[in-house]
Amino acid sequence: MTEYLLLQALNGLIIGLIYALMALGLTLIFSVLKIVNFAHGELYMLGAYFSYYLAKLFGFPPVLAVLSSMIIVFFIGVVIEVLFLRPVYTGAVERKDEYAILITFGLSIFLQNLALFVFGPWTRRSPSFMSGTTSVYSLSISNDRLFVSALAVVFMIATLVIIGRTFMGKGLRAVSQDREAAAIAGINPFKMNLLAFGAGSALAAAGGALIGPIFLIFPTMGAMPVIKSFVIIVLGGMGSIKGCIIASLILGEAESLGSVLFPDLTRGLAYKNAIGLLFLVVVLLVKPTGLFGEKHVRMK
Amino acid sequence: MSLEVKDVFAGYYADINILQGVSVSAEKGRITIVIGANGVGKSTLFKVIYGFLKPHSGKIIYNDEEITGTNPYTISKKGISYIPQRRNIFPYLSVEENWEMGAWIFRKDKKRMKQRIKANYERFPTLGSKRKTDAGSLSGGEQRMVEIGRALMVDPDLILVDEPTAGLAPVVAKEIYSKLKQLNRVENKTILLVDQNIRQAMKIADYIYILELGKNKTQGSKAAFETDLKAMIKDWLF
Amino acid sequence: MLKVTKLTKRFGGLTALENVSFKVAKNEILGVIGPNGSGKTTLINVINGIHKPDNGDIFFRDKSIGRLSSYQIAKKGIGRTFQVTRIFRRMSVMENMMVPALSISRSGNQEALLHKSLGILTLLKIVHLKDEYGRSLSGGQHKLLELGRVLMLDPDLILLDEPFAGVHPELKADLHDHIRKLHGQGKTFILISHDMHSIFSLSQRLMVLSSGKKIAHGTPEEIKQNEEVIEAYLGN
Amino acid sequence: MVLFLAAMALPVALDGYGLHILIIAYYYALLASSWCLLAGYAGQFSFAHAALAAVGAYTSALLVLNTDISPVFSIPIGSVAAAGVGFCIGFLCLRLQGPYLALFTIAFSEIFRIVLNAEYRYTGGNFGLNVPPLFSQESRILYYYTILGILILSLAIMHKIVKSRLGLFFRAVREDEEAAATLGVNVIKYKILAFVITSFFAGLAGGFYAHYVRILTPNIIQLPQMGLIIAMVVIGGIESLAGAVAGALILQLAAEYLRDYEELRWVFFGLLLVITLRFSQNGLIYPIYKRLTKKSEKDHAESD
Repeated sequence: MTEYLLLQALNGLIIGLIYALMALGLTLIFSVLKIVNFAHGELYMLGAYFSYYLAKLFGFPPVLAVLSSMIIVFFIGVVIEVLFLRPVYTGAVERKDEYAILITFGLSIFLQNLALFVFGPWTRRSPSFMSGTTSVYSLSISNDRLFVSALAVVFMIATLVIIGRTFMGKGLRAVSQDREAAAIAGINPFKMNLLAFGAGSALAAAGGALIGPIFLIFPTMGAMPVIKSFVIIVLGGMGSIKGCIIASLILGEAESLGSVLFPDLTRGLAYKNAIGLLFLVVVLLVKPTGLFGEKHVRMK
Repeated sequence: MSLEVKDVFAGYYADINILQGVSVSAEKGRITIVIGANGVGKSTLFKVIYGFLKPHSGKIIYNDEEITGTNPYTISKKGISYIPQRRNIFPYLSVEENWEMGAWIFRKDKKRMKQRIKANYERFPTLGSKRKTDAGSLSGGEQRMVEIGRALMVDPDLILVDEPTAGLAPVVAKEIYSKLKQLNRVENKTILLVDQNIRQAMKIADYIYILELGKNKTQGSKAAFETDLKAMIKDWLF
Repeated sequence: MLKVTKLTKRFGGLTALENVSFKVAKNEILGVIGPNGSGKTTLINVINGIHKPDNGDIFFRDKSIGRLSSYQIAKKGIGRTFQVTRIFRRMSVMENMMVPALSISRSGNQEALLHKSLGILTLLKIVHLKDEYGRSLSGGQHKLLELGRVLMLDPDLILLDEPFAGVHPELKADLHDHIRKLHGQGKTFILISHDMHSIFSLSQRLMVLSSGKKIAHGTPEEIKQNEEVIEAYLGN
Repeated sequence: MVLFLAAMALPVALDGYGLHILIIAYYYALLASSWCLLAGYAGQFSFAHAALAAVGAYTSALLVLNTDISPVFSIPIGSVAAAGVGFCIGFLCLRLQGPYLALFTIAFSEIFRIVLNAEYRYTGGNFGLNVPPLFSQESRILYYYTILGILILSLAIMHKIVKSRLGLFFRAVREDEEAAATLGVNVIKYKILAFVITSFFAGLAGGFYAHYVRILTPNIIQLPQMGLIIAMVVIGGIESLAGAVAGALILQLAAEYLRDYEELRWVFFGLLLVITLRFSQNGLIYPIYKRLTKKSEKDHAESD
């Protein structure tokens, strides 16, 4: 039993890392643009497909495929921002919050169906990063899972370093904290919007590309993870990066262990996905700033 | 002549002009102050100069170049800095990071940035021990200093200052005014100051504009007003 | 008619109003002046229920209204306008007028209410715009519509927050006329304005706020002579 | 009027399949128009509408299965249940706006879907719940007229609401809650009421649907379902009940007509939705309709 629990805890950790990547992207977008990107799951899905095709058709080495796919999705994000989200900031639309919700939701429908049309409904699996399994004591884990976790950690740390230490990252944070003050300091907030949306999209793509060899790739694969990311950003406090990482790990563990500890196993598995959502509902009602959130932001 | 605001009409609706033909100029090397009862459009004036609000008519000229309606993030490149009335630090960046952001337009030039930051620590020695502290957790007066420091990063010729001491304790306010005076007298910065704290602002002013309901009422050098401040207030109040 | 006792309102660490007490008599115009940030708009927001007082109370016709919601206060007969007008932008002028009309008279004769709002719009000279959307009106028309909307509440007490800011001289003169006329019909006003000429000519009594405290009150003549008021405007 | 007569006469000209398409289209029209009332008029962008339809559907279905009640009574009970759930959502979400409301309602829908899946002993889970039919005889025409009747009656009521004091207050609250309150509108009451009323109609649609298709799965709550409803309303015109109905009918019929293109039609609808949002916030159909009627009014005036 303990072994099983340990294995579940480990699985929770891996899943938590993938969630964290995706939610990190979502939180980055929210903190700068003050928009919840409801198309985030589709960017994750695109990341998986691009990586898959780059590896399968063009023979890219898996890691390179992941990186290239992130770059492609970065630019897709940039295009989306320019075409559809820019009007929110130029005053071209009147009800900004609602427009932003509907337009990103609309994009998610569009992209999902486009994927269904272009890629077909079949499930696929990306080539593995590393074959075999590793045994630690009596636990055995596939190397792919280890590799994916390692890569996710690398991406996460890279993101944290870029946002925390580099000049560009500080600029992003400056815009997220005070748009007007940033403009006064000479930072072009429109460029930062682009950068944040692009980078956020690329992080979603990274999540998708990494999950490719472990789970299956299909057009609606983003539906569940995106909801997890919503849970995470609410739990962690909308726009808080630190909160986002802690919340993803909590969620990953809560789900993996929660379902095991549920007395009735079949229902336990079914209710696994509800745990996070319950968190979300309760947090929104009780403390909308989240567990680690800095402040309650609403776009004017 | 450094900055010239010529006959500006501006407001948030096409037919509602908070500014109704205001003309103000900030001459090089001077501290020019603009005073007037609240709501006469002093803050609106700065929003127009710094490109946050497009005027309905009128011109803004800086060093013989028209800058009417230029983006805020472009104006900072022209050597004008702006310190708005409302708190406008980045609360979750450290003091030093706040100043680095002030150097955004020359971010490639790390040497210059270091120099300017060092100069700021010399100007505001009390902040020396707080370089890693989040600006949001500083006191009100210290936050103002961080803002002034950030505005100085680009080594501007002209600084627009909007009610720098609103909500601050009198002692702190005094210190801020003496800093502004020092910037002008020692570092030769041109300052355009909009203020409600008339008595204090008067002390450091070289030239004064008085506005009333969005229009120029009177103007003149300090000597012209100093004799009887109260009579002056009475005059424009009632 | 209105009695405010020891009103205090804080926002975080900032005290916007501190121990403010005053009375407004029936059919009086009370002017409120004071430097920026002295708490004038907060005062109106508290009286009309947008903010709840932290301390003190407000009595309207001898009944406490300090704990009531905005809509209940409106129904009791207190109307207000906003410094930055808040018109329902995607509703027609007539629909804007009908919201307060229908909120106070559930069973009211629709025909009569329409008639009444047409009358008010005619008085305000914007009846030709009755089918226009709120968003297509100019700023001055917004001011008039907002006043018209308030009148549909049939309020006994009207709170006006900077009604003259930035408006044309003709419109300002019109607004003066409207206020005088309504005053003649028995309405009571609290008027906030930085337009000293307007406020001195319209108000019977003035109250001066500075940093959230009431520092003076009296007739316009008394206020003009009050050294403390001038000190307040001079700063520290 | 012409449309109404056409709708009445249509069954004569259509085969069973054609009727089925129309019945489903009317079901969507009811969902779309009630969501339009909630989002377009009252300004509450809830994503729980499909879930509320499911509340109505499952309540009614389970009632019929577990008691001996007739669907004629269970469908209204289901609608009331949906209205009750709507009340709770409205009450809980009073302080939530914009993306927070969206996230809350999405979470609610998902939780409800998961519960339906997990409690398969009662709900049939993913295998589906076999629901007794509304009518004992196999007659599409009966269903057709029933849903048409329900739709027309519901639209009449919603139209009445929109034109009444209630509708006026919904819009005032949507525009500016604080300003509405200072004009005597009890904002809390009308926000909750908007949820209650529109949830009732969603539940009604769901209840009918359950006893018509006779098999219920939790999939009717999935986000794409909600997406379809939103697309119908947005393309139809978010500030017009008629636009929402037209959007629903046109999208549903177009989807049938373009059946040969399979997924491509959904790609097209998705694109249409996004483009409409970006460039014509009043929808596509409503402005066209407006232009046409304006023109005919003009013609009228000229001929006079």
